[in-house]
Amino acid sequence: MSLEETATEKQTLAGWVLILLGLALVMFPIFWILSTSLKSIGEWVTYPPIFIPERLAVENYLSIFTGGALGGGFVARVPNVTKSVIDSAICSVGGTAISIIVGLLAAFGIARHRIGGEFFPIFLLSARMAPPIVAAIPLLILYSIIGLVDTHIGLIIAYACFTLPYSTWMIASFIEEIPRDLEDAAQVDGMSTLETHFKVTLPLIKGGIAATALFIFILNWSEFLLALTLTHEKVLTIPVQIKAFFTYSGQLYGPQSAFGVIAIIPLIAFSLIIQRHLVRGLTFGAIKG
Amino acid sequence: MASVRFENVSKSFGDKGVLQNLSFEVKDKEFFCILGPPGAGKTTTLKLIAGLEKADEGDIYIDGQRVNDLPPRHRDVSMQFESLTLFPNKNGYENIAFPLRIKGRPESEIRESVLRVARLLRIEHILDREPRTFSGGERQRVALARAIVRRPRVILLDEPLSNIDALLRLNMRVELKRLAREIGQTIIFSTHDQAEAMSMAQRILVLYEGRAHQIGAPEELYNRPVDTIVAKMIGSPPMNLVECLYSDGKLSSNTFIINVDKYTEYLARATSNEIILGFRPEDLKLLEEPPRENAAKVKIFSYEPLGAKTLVKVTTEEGEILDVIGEPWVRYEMNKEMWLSFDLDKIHLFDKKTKTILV
Amino acid sequence: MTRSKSLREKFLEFSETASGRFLILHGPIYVILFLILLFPFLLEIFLSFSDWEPGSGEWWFAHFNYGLGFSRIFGNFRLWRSVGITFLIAGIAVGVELVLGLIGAVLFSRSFKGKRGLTALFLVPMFFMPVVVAYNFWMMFQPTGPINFIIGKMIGRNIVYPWLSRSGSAFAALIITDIWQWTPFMFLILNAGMLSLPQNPIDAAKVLGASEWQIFRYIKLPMLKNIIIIALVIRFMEALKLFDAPIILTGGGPGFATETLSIYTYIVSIQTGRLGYGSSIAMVLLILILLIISPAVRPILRRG
Amino acid sequence: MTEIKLIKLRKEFNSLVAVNDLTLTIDDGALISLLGPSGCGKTTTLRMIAGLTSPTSGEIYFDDKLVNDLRPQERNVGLVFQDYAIFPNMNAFDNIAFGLKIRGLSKEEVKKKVLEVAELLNIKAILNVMPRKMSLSEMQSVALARTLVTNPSVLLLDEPLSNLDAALRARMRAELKRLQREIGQTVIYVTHDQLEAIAISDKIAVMNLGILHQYDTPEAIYNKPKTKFVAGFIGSPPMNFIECTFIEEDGGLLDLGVARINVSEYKDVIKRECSSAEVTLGVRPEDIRINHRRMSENSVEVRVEAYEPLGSEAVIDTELGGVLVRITAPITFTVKAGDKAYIEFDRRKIHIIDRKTERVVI
Repeated sequence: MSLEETATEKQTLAGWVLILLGLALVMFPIFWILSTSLKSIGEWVTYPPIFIPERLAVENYLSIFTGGALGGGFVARVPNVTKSVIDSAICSVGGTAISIIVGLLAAFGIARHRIGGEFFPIFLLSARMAPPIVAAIPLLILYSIIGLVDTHIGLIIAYACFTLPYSTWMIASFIEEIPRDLEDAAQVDGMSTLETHFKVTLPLIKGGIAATALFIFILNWSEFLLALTLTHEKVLTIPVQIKAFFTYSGQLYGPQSAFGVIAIIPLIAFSLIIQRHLVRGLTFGAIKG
Repeated sequence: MASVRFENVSKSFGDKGVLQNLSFEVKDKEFFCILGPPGAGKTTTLKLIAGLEKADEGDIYIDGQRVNDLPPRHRDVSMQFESLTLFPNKNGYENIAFPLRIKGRPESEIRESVLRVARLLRIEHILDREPRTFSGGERQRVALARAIVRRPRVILLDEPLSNIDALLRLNMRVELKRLAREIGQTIIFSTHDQAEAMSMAQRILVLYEGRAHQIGAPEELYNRPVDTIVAKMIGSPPMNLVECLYSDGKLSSNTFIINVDKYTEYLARATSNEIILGFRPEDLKLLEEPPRENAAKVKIFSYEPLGAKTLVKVTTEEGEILDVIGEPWVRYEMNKEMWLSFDLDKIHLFDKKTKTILV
Repeated sequence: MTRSKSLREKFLEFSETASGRFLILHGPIYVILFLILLFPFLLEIFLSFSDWEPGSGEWWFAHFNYGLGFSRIFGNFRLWRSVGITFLIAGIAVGVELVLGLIGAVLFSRSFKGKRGLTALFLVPMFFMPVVVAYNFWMMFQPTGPINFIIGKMIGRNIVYPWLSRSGSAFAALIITDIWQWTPFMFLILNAGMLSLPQNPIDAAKVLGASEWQIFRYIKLPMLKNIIIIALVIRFMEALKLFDAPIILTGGGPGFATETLSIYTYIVSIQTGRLGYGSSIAMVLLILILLIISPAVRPILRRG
Repeated sequence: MTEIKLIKLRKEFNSLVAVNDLTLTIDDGALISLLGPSGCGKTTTLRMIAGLTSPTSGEIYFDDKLVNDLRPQERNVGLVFQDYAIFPNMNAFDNIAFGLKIRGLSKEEVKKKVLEVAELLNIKAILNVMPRKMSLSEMQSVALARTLVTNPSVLLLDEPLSNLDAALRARMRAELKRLQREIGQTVIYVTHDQLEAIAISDKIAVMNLGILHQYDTPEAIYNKPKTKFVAGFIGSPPMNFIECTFIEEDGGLLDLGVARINVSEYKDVIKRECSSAEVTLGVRPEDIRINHRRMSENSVEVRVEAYEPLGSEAVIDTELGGVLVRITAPITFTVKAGDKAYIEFDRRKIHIIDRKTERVVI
C-alpha cells in the first residue's frame, strides 16, 4: 500500500458511512420479504408493522407445496406451486441447453472465421434491443398456427432464441482469449479446423461456457412476459404463478413471500458462482470483468 | 526428409501485398534461415509452407509434390510459433506427445519418441510439470520438442529465440545448431536478428518488403552483399553508406576523395556516375594526423563504450553521421577533429540508381 | 493414392470448405433466428395491415384494412402517453442508478478488508426475480407498510399515505423499485471498469503532483467514458422493456399513470386479443426503438 | 539539482525481500543506472524514491532532507514508466501540460513551457496527435517531455528504451546523454540491458536479488568486477568461469585438471585473500587467444564445439575438460566443429574468484 493509499482519516470515515448507508438500503427489502415469509396470519397486516415475527411460521413454506389450508381459523385455499417450479426448471434448463449449443457453434463462426462479417453481430444485438412484447406477438401468432402455444417445447425454443445474443457473444469473448496459434499448431500437427475448435479450444473455455450457461439459466428462470403470452394452463412458470397467486388471493402475505424467497434461491446461488464472469455477460462480452 | 521450393509465389491480405513473386529453394536436410525486419513477410512464408495460408499466385513444392491445395494436416510439416504457446491444460509430456496422439500412434511408440526428444533437449526433468511453471528457456525447448517429435518432412520455427532473455539466447543458438546437426532434418527458421541468422544458418534468404533480395551462405552475404538493403542488414553496427560522384578514377563526395582506379572496369558498368560507397565500421581507422590519401576529415559526435570495443559516431563536414569501431575504454574528446582512413580492399561500391553492387 | 475416404474424412473435408464451415457453425443459429424472429416478423407485417382477431375464425385477409390500423395508432393518445411514461421512468431511474453506481465504484476502487464479501452483498438485488421484487415493494408501499412507518419515525408523526393509489407516488414507487434492483448493475460494471484502468497513468499523475480529486476528474473519469456509455446504453434499453415490475406493483394504474409501453401493447394484443392492431403497434414500437438505439449499439460493437 | 542518499533501504512483500538494506549515494547532476536481471528490486527502489511505494525500513534523503513521509506530489520527482503511461484521453500537448495545469500556471506560461520542451525533444510536429496514433518513440518522447517540463529535482527512468528497436534506442541514448549534460539533471536509469548501462551512465549500481553487488564507473565494473555475479552479468558474450584449485608448486599454479596455468605473479594475493585453494578462473572471451598450433608452453589444448561467424569476428565454443570455454577471434581465423586447437589466457586480464565467498580476488 503506497503512501497515497492511506487517504486522510476524514475521507475513509465518510467512505464507510456511505457504504453502511448503502448496505442498509439494499438489505432492508431482503430482510422484509424474509421476515414476512415467516410471519403467521395475525402479523401480516398490522400497524405499526411487525418486523420480527414471534414464531417462525414455517407452515407458510409447507402450505404452498401441499396446497392445503392455512391454520389459525382462517381457511384459505393456498395454490399448489410445485407444478410451476417443475415447469420453470424444464423450460429454463431446456432453453439454456439449446442456447449454449447453438451459441457455441455460432461463437466459433464469429470469433474464428468472421462468418456473417459486420451485419450478423449488429442483427444479433438489435434482436436483443427490441422489447420482448414486440417479438412475442408474432411468435404467439406463429405458435397458434403450428400448435405450439401452451407447450413446453414452444417456451423452450423461445427462451433459447431470446438468449442467443447473450450466449453467442459471451462464448465468443471467451474464445477470443485463447490464442489462435494453439489451433494453428494443432492443425499443422494433423487436425482439421473443426477438430481444433472442439478438441483444442473447447476444453480450455469449459469454465467460461459453464459460467455462460448459469448466466443464461438466470435469465430464463426469471423471464415473465414470454411465459405469460405463450402459455395458459398446461405450462405454468414461477413468475406467471406469482402473478396468478398475487391477483387470486392478494392478501396471503406469508405464503406469497415464502414462494418469492424460494424462487430466488437458485438465482442468488448461481450468481455467486459466476460472479467473476458477470460483467462480461451483462455487457455482451464487451467488458471483461 | 524433404526439400521445399517456392516458384514466384505472391500473397496479399486485402490490398497490402505481403509477398511479391517470391522464389527460393531449400535443399533436403538444410538448416535454412529467412532473415528480414518485422513485417517483411517471414511468418506468412512459413504459414504458406505449413498450409495455414493459401498462395494467391505461384506454386509451392514439398519434396517435388505441389502442395498448394493440400490442407495442413496432409502436408506432414510441423511449426513452432513465435508465441511458443503450449497447451496450458496439459503437462510437458502431453504437450510433446500431442502430435503423435493425433496421428494415432501406439502408446509405447509415443512414450519412446517423447523420451528420446526430451533427452535430446535435456528437458526430462520438467515432463510432468504444467507449462505455467516453465522458465523461458524450458518453454522454448518444450515447444521445439513438440515440433520435432514426429519427424515431419519439414520443421518450421518462427522466430524461435525471440521470446527468451538475452543471456539464454546465446546458449540456445549453439544448442539449436547442435540439434539441427543431430536430427538431420530440413529445418527452416525465421528471425529479424542478423547475428542469429549469421551464426546458425547454413544458407540465409534476405526478405525485405516481401521480396527476396539475396540467398546465400553467411560469409557470402557479409562479404558480397548484392545491394544496399542486404549490406545495411548484415553486420552490426550496420555498414556506412555515403553517396559520391565518380569521375576519371576518382570517387569524390564534397569531404573526401578516394582513387578507385583499381575498380574502373566495375564502375564502367554503373548506370550513372552517382555511386554509393559502402564501408564497414570495423574496416576503418581513426587517426590523429591525415594519412597520405584516401581519408576524410571528421569530427567526433559521440562514443559508446561496448566493453570489448567502442562504437564512435563521427560527423563529416556535410553533417553525415558515420559509425567507426574504436579502441575499448578510450575517452574521445567531443568535436575533436580526426581523420578517417579507408582500407581500399574492403570497400563496396553500389550503383545509386539500381542499388545493386558493383564491387 | 486414392484410399476410400471414410465418412469421417468426407465430413472433415466438407467442413474445410467455406460453405461447409458456414453450414455447420451458423446453420443452427440461422434456423432458430429465422423460425422464431424473421418469419413471424414478416407475418406480423402482413397482420399489421389488418384488424384480425384469432377469435374471428376467418383468415387475416378478411380483415384487411389498407393500413387503417396505422392511422389509428397516430391518433391513439393512450399509446403515446405510455411511450412518454416509459421514457420518463427509464430516464430518471437510469440517471440515478448511474450516479449511485459511480459513487459505489469510487468507494470500492480502493482495496480494503472484507471488500469481496461486501461487493457480493451489494450485487444481490440484481438477481432477484423482478416479479418478486415488485411484490416485495408492493407489500412495503402498503399504507400500513414499513416505508410509511419509517418515514413517520423520521418526521415525528405517523403517516398512512396510500403510495400506490396516487398517480404521482405510484410513479415514484416504480422508479424506486427499479433503482433498488438495478443500481447494482451499474455499480458492477463501473467498478469493474474502474479496477481495469491501467495503474501507471494514475501513478504518473500522482508523481506529477495531481491530487486525488484531480486524478479522478481529469484521468480516471475520461478513461471510463467508454464503459459509462456501454453501461448506460444497455441499462436504458432494458429499462424501456419495463413490464414485470409495473404489472405487479401498480398494474399500470392508478388509471393509466404507470402504464408502460409493454403493458399497453400486452393489454391490447394479448389480453383483448386484437392481434392485428397489436401487430401494427408492435411495428411502430420496433421502428421507434431501433431508430433511437442503433447509434448507441456501436460502442458495444467496438468491444468496449 | 539534487543529491540523493539511500541508507539501509529495505522493502519486503510478505516473505519476499525485494530490496535488501540498500545504501547508495547518487551525486548531484550524475546519470546513474540501476542494472540487474528482472526481479532484482531495481524498479521497487525507483518507486520508493518516487514515493509510490513506502519502504519497510531505511531512509531516503534529497539533499540531506528526509523524504520518507512526503507524498509523491510533494517530492518534485519526475518518473517515466517502462510503458510510458501516456494519458490515453489527451493529445500530446495536454499530456505535457498536465503537470503545469495542476500546478495552476497561467495558460500562456503553460503554452510557452510546453513549446520549449517540445522543441528540446523535437516533437513539436505531433503536439496535437492522440496517443492512439503515436509511434513508440513519439510516446517515449512525450512521456519524457511531460516529466521534464515540471523540471523535477531528480529524473527517474524505468527501462524507457526497452521496447524500441536497436537504431531508435541508440539515437534515444545519445539524446538522453546530451539532455543530461545540457541541463545537469540528476538521472536514475533502471535497465536490465548491460550494454545500455555501460554506454550511458557515469556510474552503475549492479543489483541482484535486492542486494547491491557493486557501485562504480562502467570501466571499473567491466575490468575490475567485485563479485562473480557482476563478472558474469556484464559483457557479451559473457565471461567464462572455469573451476580449478590453486597449488603452491613452482611459484603458484592453477590446476584445471587437464591443464595447469602459471599464476606466480598473483601468488601472495591469492594466499592472503582466498578462504581456500578452491577458486574459479574468470576470463572474458576477448581475452583468450586461439591458434591451430601450440603458441607457448602455457597453451592449453581444446576441442572445438561450434564456430559462429558474426561478420567482423567469430565466436568459437571450445570444450576444455568438460567445461565450455567461449572465445571471440577475428574472422580470419577459421576452424570447424570437432577440430583440435590451442588457447592461451591473457594473464594480465584473468580474474580469480574465491569459490565459496564468490568475491573476485584478482
